[in-house]
Amino acid sequence: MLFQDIVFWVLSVLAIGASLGVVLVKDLFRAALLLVVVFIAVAGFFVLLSAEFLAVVQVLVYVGAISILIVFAIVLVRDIPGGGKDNHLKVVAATVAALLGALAIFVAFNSDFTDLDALEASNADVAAALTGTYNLDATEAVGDEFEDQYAVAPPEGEDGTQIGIFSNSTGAIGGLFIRDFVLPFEAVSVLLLAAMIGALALLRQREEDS
Amino acid sequence: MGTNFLDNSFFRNIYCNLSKSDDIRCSGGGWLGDGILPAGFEWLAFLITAVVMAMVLINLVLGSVLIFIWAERRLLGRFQSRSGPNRWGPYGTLTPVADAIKTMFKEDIVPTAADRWVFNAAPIVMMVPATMVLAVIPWGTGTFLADLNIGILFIIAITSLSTFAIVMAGWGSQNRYAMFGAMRAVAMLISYEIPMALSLLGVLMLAGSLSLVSVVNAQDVPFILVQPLGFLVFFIASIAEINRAPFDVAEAESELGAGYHSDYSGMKFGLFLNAEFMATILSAAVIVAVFLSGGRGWSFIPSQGWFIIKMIPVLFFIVWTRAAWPRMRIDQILTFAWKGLIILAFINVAVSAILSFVWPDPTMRELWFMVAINFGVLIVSVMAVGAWFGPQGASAPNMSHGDALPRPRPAGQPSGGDS
Amino acid sequence: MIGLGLLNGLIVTMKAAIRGPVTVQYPDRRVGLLGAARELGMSPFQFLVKRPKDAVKAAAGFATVEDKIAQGPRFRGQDFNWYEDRCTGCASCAKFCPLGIIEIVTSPSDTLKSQGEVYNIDVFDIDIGRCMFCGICVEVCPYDALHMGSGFELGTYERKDLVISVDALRTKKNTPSTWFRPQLEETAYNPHSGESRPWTEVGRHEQPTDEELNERWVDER
Amino acid sequence: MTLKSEPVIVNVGPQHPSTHGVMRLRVAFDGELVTDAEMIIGYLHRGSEKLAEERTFTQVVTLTDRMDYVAAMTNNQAYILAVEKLAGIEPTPRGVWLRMISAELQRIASHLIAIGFLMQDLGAMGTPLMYTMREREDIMDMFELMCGARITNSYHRPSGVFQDAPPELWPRLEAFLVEMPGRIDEYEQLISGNEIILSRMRGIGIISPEDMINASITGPMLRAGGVDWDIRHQQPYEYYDRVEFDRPIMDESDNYARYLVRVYEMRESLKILRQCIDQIEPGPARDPEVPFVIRPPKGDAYVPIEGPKGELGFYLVSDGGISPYRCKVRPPSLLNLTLLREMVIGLPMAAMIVTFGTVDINMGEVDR
Repeated sequence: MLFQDIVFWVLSVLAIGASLGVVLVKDLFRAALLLVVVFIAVAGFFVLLSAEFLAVVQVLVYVGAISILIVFAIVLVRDIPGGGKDNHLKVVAATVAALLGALAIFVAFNSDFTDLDALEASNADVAAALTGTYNLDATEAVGDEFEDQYAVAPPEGEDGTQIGIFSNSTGAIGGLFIRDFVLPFEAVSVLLLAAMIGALALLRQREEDS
Repeated sequence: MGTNFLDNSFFRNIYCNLSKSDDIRCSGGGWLGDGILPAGFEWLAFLITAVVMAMVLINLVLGSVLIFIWAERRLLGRFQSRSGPNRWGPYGTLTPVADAIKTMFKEDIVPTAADRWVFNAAPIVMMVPATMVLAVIPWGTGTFLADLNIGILFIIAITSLSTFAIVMAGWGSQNRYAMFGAMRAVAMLISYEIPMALSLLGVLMLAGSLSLVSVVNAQDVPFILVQPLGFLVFFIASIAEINRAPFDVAEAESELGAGYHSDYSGMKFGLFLNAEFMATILSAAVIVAVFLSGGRGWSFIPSQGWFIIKMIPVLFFIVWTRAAWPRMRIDQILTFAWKGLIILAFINVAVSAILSFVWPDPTMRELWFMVAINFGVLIVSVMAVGAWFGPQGASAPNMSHGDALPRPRPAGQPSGGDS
Repeated sequence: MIGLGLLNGLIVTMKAAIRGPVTVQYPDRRVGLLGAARELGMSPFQFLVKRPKDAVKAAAGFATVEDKIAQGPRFRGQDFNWYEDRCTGCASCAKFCPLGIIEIVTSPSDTLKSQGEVYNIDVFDIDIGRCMFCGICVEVCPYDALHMGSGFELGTYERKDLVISVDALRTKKNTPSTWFRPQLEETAYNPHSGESRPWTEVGRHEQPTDEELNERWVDER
Repeated sequence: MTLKSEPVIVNVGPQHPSTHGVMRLRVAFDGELVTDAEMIIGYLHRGSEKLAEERTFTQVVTLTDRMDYVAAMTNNQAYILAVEKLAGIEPTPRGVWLRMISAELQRIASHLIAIGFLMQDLGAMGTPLMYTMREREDIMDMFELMCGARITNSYHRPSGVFQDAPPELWPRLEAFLVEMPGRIDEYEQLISGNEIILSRMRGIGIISPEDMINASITGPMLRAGGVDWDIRHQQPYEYYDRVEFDRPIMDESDNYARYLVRVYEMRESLKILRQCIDQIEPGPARDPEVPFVIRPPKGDAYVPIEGPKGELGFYLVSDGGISPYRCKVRPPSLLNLTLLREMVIGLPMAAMIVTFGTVDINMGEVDR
């Protein structure tokens, strides 16, 4: 698919360039904005992978919430806009980053992706959910009539699920969350709640301070 | 490329003329025969078609922005016992055009202390969500750019991008008033996204899909009747999201000058203005699609016409409230969102969940039952939350009414008697 | 009940919208088809049949009707009215102007037999760029020679154009404001009618005859 | 729980939409909250008091127009009363009634401006302002009939007014008196019960009556704090002892009380106007014996009147010449501002603007 290739390469360049910018740009505010670009590019990758629900959640959570918090923190703290001061950790940081990058490349090239395929096969529900084929068995095409296309709903399979690439993965993910993975899901929410309360407790001013 | 795009009749006509698509809906080719582009270039045909469609839609909406600006100014004039603009063109219709030309020719000033890149990028970023949301709105039967099955989530996610534009504008100006406006806007937008998303849950339960087209199709009874509480919360939250009165604290002209776009001039300011008006029109469009059954109506008017007819009262009400009500204070706005709207939205979610559990696949009669129950819930919950919210609002000491309102006493009377 | 006050606000604004605008459009008023027909004193239908071209223009919102604000006759306007026949060149106006913006230069007049009682006015400059239209110059004029005008449309491009010269005062059509001139008010004169007043009709008292002048200025000395 | 951020210092004004002219407030903000405020005035100083020293007593009337330029008639009145006391001039009865009529009309106009711009400070998009301006326009038209000018009236003269009101004025005044109560009810319907306005104005900007008396704050602001002090009643000047009127008093002393007292004072002013029309007597509006150039005997005189914004007084010293040796104004706007810092500390920015608006100042009078 030529079109998808083009999009993939554009997104890749964007993501890598922007993430380099996040690290190299001195102005923290601009770095935070570049981080947003990285997140959006990653959302684009999700779209390419036909996981459009994940893409939207990526935008909603990472762009709409987390980046805003980062930007908020930068804006609220003064004396940052000039950029951080130079320190003597440049060489160490570069070394660590290079090592980590090399490790990632090494892992990528030496992984046996057939294992992953096997895992995917074994946990077909997850994979199916991400690609929107969860609980789907009807693959037949719709009828020839052009009148059908004036109906605004996307064509549906016999059991009510939608077919096609952009099909209904949302419901499938939801189903997974509250059926198969309900315990981890709830555990994460408890963890987040604990983190929030902890943050509040840390930030709280002692009464004698004020 | 998704096949769903081809459900759009305009899109299909252009696309099938351009490419030799093997899609079943292009089986006869276009009117021009078998497609102009050679095989293997379906992606190019897709791109060209998408760009053409986007151009048409964006320009239509920009045109409607001009009409809306004119209509708003005329209406505000009437509400204020004035005439409104009436000099340029018939009944002043060309006034926005004149304003646009004036805006374009104004000097583009960048403050010396400004962060140039951020400052210049902010208006562009501001336009992004306004134009992207366009894509998923079903303007009528078969008239949409894309029917994403995550349409509503897409809208909520994309509109959060405008927060960045506002922060960038406020930060880039290096102006304290702009910064104040930006901080207020961000706090408000983040707060109101939550009730906005929660209020749509009831709709999603009824429609069973996140796609706006399916939501429209599911509305045999408009959801404003079935989900009155959801509508109320969504309407208030979307007015807040588009920074309109009484939630226009981000550009509160009596406090901050012009808020986050204080330092902008010329066409950059024009872009901000344009994006705000586009957001107003688009939020009206979303309300129509989600709560007022979109383009559905009696068939003697085309569905696109119904859509526009239904948008008019929504926009009218938005302008009307702007004329009638003063601005709320930012802390009150946030209190209102967290202590009022979110509670109302949760009540709505709970009631809708119970109702859709009782009637998983409602018939018409059951739908009308739901209407009655939901209106009861609306009245009870609004009064309960209002009564609770009134005395407890953070810095809103007293919103009580009637006999409790203080009245001056004549000078002779001693104080402390009845007052 | 919460929300009643908000509702009341909506009701008030809607009432105002139905009542229609109260603003005065200046200098002309845009009228629609109905307004244009009313201005011409015909029914809209008559208007459509008799003058279709104008009717279309009016329906498109291009028809204008001249509309002037109803000014009070006492309006203190900026085009001063000066009656040379009444002026003796005493320069009371210049003396009592709080801002000192009136400049008067006189020379002895040889035309009148009682010398020293009337002067030639060579310069009578009123710098209305600094004038605050208090009208004290008019109030102190003992011979009712200077009057306020009733205009307000003297926009200029340069400050020096804002100086009213003696020639401008001489050639101007005199429509004096009735401010501080009860004798004008008694004759029900309205300066906005455009009707000018001759110098004989604007004074508090009759113009003295030559005999009276001689008696007052020559014989008694 | 309180979180502190670093203080941000913002200059509110002199070019700011809500400083009612060219006032400058140097405000330290902690987030949205005001932690300190410094008032810097003088941007509109024109030296009126000094200018008065080289003008004749009648010419100074034109200067008083420009002090509180939304209440020129009451400024004229205060000054002329001081001149009359200084020179021992007895005004004609009709002149006094006309002065009272013009002053009460001006009080309504000034309160209309105060309410309209207060609502503008609250962000009401100009609607209440347009309504109040609509009614003020009626008053301005009446002023134009009376004295030929709309804002800078210079109507009052020692011993009366310079010219009797024209006969066209009376039907207009009658129509105004009939129409205005309904219009005030309309404002109340639009503003007084609005929940947003209630929540933004009630209980905010409170200041105690003792503090106000110590800072010699007067006018509606003081009466909104429960102190019955109205010079028209306590020390009647002109013919205010011949008319009946109430002084609306409120005990809350918050922004809402200050707003509501003004609304009720407009109703009382209408009552006074009605009685003035009933009691006005024929006769000359001005004593023709009083010359244009007055030479008061040596001495001094101070006359306070109840202006729309508070006690407005002129202190004049004469050395026997044609112009005042010293002219000192007691401007209510300036003195009412003295406690602004105490009122706004701790309030959010928006409430600060509203509190500033309810003080109802006029920079022309503050800086003179």
